[in-house]
Amino acid sequence: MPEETKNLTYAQAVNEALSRALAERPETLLFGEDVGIPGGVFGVTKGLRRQFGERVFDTPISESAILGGAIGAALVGMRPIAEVMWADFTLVALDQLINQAANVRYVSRGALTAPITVRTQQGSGPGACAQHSQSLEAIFAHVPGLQVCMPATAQEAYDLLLSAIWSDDPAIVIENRNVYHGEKEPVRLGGPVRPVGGAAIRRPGTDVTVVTWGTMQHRVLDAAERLQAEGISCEVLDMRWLRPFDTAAIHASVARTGRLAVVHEAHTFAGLGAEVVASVAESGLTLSAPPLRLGAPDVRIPAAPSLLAEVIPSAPRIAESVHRLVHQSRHAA
Amino acid sequence: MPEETKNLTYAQAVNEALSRALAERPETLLFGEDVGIPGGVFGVTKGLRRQFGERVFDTPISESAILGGAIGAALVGMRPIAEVMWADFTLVALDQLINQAANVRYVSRGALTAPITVRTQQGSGPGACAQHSQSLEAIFAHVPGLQVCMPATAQEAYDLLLSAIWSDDPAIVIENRNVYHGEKEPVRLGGPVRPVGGAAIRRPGTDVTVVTWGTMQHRVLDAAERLQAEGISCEVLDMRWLRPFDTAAIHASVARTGRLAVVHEAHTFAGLGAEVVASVAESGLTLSAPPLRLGAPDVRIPAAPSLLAEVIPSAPRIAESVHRLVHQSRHAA
Amino acid sequence: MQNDPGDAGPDEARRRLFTTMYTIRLFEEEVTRLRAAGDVVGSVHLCNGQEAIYAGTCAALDLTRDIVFPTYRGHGWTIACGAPIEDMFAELLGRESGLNGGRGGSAYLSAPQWGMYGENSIVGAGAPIATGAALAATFDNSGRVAVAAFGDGALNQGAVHEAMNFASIRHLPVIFLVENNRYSELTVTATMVASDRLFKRSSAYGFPGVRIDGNDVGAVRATVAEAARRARAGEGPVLIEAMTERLVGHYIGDAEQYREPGELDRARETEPLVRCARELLDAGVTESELEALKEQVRRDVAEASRRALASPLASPDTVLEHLYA
Amino acid sequence: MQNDPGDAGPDEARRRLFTTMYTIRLFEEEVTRLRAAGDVVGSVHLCNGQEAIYAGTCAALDLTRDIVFPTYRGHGWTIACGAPIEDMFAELLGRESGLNGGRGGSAYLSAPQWGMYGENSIVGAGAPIATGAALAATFDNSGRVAVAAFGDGALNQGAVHEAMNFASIRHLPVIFLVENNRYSELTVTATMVASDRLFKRSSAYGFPGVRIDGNDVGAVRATVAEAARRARAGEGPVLIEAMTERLVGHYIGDAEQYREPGELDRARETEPLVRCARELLDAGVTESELEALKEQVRRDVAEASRRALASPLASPDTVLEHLYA
Ligand SMILES: Cc1ncc(C[n+]2csc(CCOP(=O)(O)OP(=O)(O)O)c2C)c(N)n1
Ligand SMILES: Cc1ncc(C[n+]2csc(CCOP(=O)(O)OP(=O)(O)O)c2C)c(N)n1
Ligand SMILES: [Mg+2]
Ligand SMILES: [Mg+2]
Repeated sequence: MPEETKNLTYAQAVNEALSRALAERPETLLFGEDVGIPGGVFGVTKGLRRQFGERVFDTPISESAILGGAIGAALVGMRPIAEVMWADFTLVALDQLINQAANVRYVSRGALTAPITVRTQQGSGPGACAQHSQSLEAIFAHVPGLQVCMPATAQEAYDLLLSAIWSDDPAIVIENRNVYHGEKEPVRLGGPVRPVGGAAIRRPGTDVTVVTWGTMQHRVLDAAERLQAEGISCEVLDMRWLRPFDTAAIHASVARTGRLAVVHEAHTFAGLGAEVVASVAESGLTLSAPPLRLGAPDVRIPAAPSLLAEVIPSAPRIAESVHRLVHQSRHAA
Repeated sequence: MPEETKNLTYAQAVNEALSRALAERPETLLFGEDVGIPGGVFGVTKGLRRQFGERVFDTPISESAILGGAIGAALVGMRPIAEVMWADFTLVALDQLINQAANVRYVSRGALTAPITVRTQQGSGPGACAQHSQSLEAIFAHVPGLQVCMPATAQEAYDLLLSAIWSDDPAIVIENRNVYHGEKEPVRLGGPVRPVGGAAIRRPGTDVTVVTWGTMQHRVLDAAERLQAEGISCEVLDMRWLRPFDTAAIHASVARTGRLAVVHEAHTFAGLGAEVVASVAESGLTLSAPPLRLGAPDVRIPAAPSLLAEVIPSAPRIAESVHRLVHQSRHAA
Repeated sequence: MQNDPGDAGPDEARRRLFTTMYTIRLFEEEVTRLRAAGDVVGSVHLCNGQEAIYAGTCAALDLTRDIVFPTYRGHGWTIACGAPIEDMFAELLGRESGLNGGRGGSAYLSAPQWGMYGENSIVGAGAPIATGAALAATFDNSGRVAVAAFGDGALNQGAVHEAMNFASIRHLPVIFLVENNRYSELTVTATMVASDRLFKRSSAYGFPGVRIDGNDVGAVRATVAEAARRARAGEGPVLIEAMTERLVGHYIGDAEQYREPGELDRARETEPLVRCARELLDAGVTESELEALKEQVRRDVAEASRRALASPLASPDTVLEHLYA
Repeated sequence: MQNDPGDAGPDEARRRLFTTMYTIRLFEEEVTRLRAAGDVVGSVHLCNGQEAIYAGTCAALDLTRDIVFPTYRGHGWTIACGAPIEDMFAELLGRESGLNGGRGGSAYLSAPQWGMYGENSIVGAGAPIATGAALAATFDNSGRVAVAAFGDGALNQGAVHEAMNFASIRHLPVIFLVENNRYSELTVTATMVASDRLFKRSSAYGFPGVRIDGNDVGAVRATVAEAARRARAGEGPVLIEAMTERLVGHYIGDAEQYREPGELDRARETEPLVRCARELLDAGVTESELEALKEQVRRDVAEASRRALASPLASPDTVLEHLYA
């Protein structure tokens, strides 16, 4: 597909990626609840049914049938793109991802493969209930055989989704509804589809490496801006892919900065931030201050905005924590 | 219940705990697939149906109904003990544990509670397939609102199960079928039921802290024995409860030994071993060698014994890794 | 608004039903305003047009022992159970005085002291839970009947299937109540099932299913009363398919492009409030009596909303409490 | 053992069916020996007594394009599809030459090149997957029919319900084949459903269900052939309830305390091999021809087992391969 740049929202970028996949790869199917005729409950798949007909369709409220159906179709050569409206809902059908999709290639030594792409979205939002607010990436990332990414920008939403669809193995693309209809940004369309994996430095810095993923990165970048004013230079690393996980990029950055913080929206305990800190600790890299994890505390995600604001890391809280991290070690030094 | 000591297998100890709960607490129910009349597919619940009648019953192969049914009964005052035959099968009904049971108390501010106990078992075994071999504790432990334990001995199987049943919040007790019918050991029955939580030092030592849980501890203790012969003194810490997690016990031990290794059967990446290492790194405790995580690599669990042996940590491999860890730092020192 | 003792005359009973339904309607209309004003945030699912199901059911239950498990579309259920609407407004407004201190919000609130055992925002998940509460009734001599309420689209969810089979083989006192408003969010449910006569699904599990006019509050009340009698008598579950219409979007903000032209006009002719009002007049209630009754509800709802708005936001100080005992 | 071209005469076809069934039986008996000897380890689910379902179904399918999705009780399916039994023994024995190099084992092996798309050890999980393969057939012009095979107990699993509804509304070419051996592990399935006439479950989804004698290989073959014709013609799914008996335990080692006295003796009288042999003799095949045929199978099975045992164990060197492309 010829390269071009368009001003798009995150949702429009996803739509462009789906449209490209459906156009370039006849074996792709796109389905899920309200995905076809209504164009998606968030309007992300608008127009695709009209453009691609029967290959884009609505399903019953049956996540096991949606995911199992995608796997079965993939086993015989299709490339299904299935939507699960909220990551929270994958929990009614997780068997199909963990016991089924993740096993197929390995157990058959490649004789069978399940190249499905599961599009979902997660995260909290003011007023959203505890069953529509979870960040579950650590659960998916713990499962060998799956691939997991969390695009944070319109460009990444386009690029990572295409990488997932083009990949020959199951991939879960976790979007975030809060950014679907935000500011438009120039998005490079077309061009070669990148292979799965690889972190990205969102902001180069020298004092501390702040590892993050998903839309939390916007708060981290905001915090980095504030810290700059305080004379602290943050290197912000967007992991993008949580499986495969670009540990090398983390180590390389930490080797430069000597300090590490991880920030994610998911619960801190047994969250993926622990993997980041553990891999650095194992690496033997010396840190000038103990590493820091910032995420949601042990709590269920409350609906009231005044409560939600208290449990999800905010830019000021991130800035303050990272400031303390750097400050303390500067004194130490 | 009067205290007494009996020689029991792990399975018999579980049976004794269930029998005590059913006898002392009329609000307990015990159900699951093959749990009643057949006495359990592993024979763990033998005789309980005859002894306690209708309160012990068989269910359809419907994990969502089993777990949801347990929650509903708990909401109105019962204390259901539900069995899910394999931890792998919780994945067809995880919604009931994560979106339902875990939320009830918090969201209602205590007006509603779901004191269910889910008995399941997990782990690999020679010839067992990839859908019956997973270690999923990291998934459960990541969820605030749940409680998770992994008893490794007959005594712990009795004690922890009772703690779970007596607790006023949902608890998942993860047993291991490989030890159900092993050697009998003296088990103290009766006496006060301990509150949930708390790690246990299985073997005191001075050179390195080896954190583990579940039946993997038997291989760790074996390795510790071998290392003793090589002049390395291991302190083996059995976490027992993965949520709540006795981080203080880990830090206290590491403060003494200055070295840390974590061994579990689950996949290393994003496994709970990462939480152990991360919490120690954050604590600022100084280690005389980089910490070590030993678990299953990125692979699906294969059925063939020759392959399985390669991916699950064995006593020799544990000993060798811990030896290298201690050795390298002794040289350094 | 609670279940009608029965000693009240038929007119009085009908008056109460109307009051309940009208309160629900005005509550939802006020919520719509609060949402537009930005006082209520997040996704909100209104039940305008489905009020007869909630009022009729709760009037047929004995809420001193019976309990209901609604979905995210549960404001009407909560009001019909008798929860104070001021506390409900407060909950939606994220106030400390909210039913759940703002933890639940519009889509996941609960009022167990009123027999409302919790909305559920996972489609179908409430069915096995209600079944479990009914299971308990076979052991605790409570005589409890549990109502699992869910929509037409929920019948395609595995958990609902498992719950119905489980309830059937144990003859559990649970009523599966389908609020059939013909839509699963933005999708026509009839296109997602081979037969849209959903009440027939129960035959696969060997218990009765019945389709009723869910906008006829009397029919709902009578049908649920009989189902509850059966259930209490140990005769097992019933599936009630209550046909209704959602007069608003699936959620506030829904563009409703899926509507047929004229669809809503037709729906407004058969909606439960218009019908119940007509019945009251036919039964001899005067226009002015009816107007007085409505005026009272208007005042109550306005007052409750004002009070809730004036009350303090949920305090972050206690946000970490109540995760465990 | 593969699907019968049909140009073969009826006797020849019946001979092949017998050969397939007898091979399955002897395979399972050899596995029993290997398990007792400790060469095969782990839990093994045998299909003794259910052979007619596999032989009859595969004979009715066109395995150049049709595919089957069995459960953990899948040795018979794999043999009926035509996979080499030596490779199957090798898989159960954890050998490098196993169908899946020992990755699958007895309960999760696959032989896609033979149309056997994988056992499944999660009850009910194969139903939506088979449905997905049928979904693909509505796009890829393959003319594929997918068979979802599962047991009587699996019908209570949510995923099966979702799959049946999904297949029905899209008229997908999938056959839901219930191997009704009356037990869910150690539990009598009739106690876990209100009606044990399981084929009636399909009516809830608006497609046909039929109960047949699953020990009558001819009946199985004819019923599946018609179901496959319908499916290929775009007329949608069928639920076939094949009544059979498991002549052995749920798994090797099962004490089978749940059996009625005399139950197995009765079952042995109606078991498919005895019946098929009688049919062959009635059709004029001589005792000695039959004996010769059996002897050949005995030799093939013994030889395959010996060769598999002699082959090297799965090599750990490649254990990390094939997780991703
Ligand atoms: C398991 C699950 N899947 C999908 C959703 C998203 N969702 C919320 S409401 C809804 C439609 C439900 O339709 P119906 O059951 O008819 O109830 P109604 O909204 O019409 O009252 C869907 C698909 C969900 N909440 N849970
Ligand atoms: C989701 C799930 N729950 C429970 C089990 C454990 N289990 C394995 S086989 C079986 C019984 C299945 O009975 P049926 O469907 O009749 O098949 P059969 O074994 O008789 O062939 C059960 C409960 C499982 N494998 N998966
Ligand atoms: Mg609806
Ligand atoms: Mg069976």
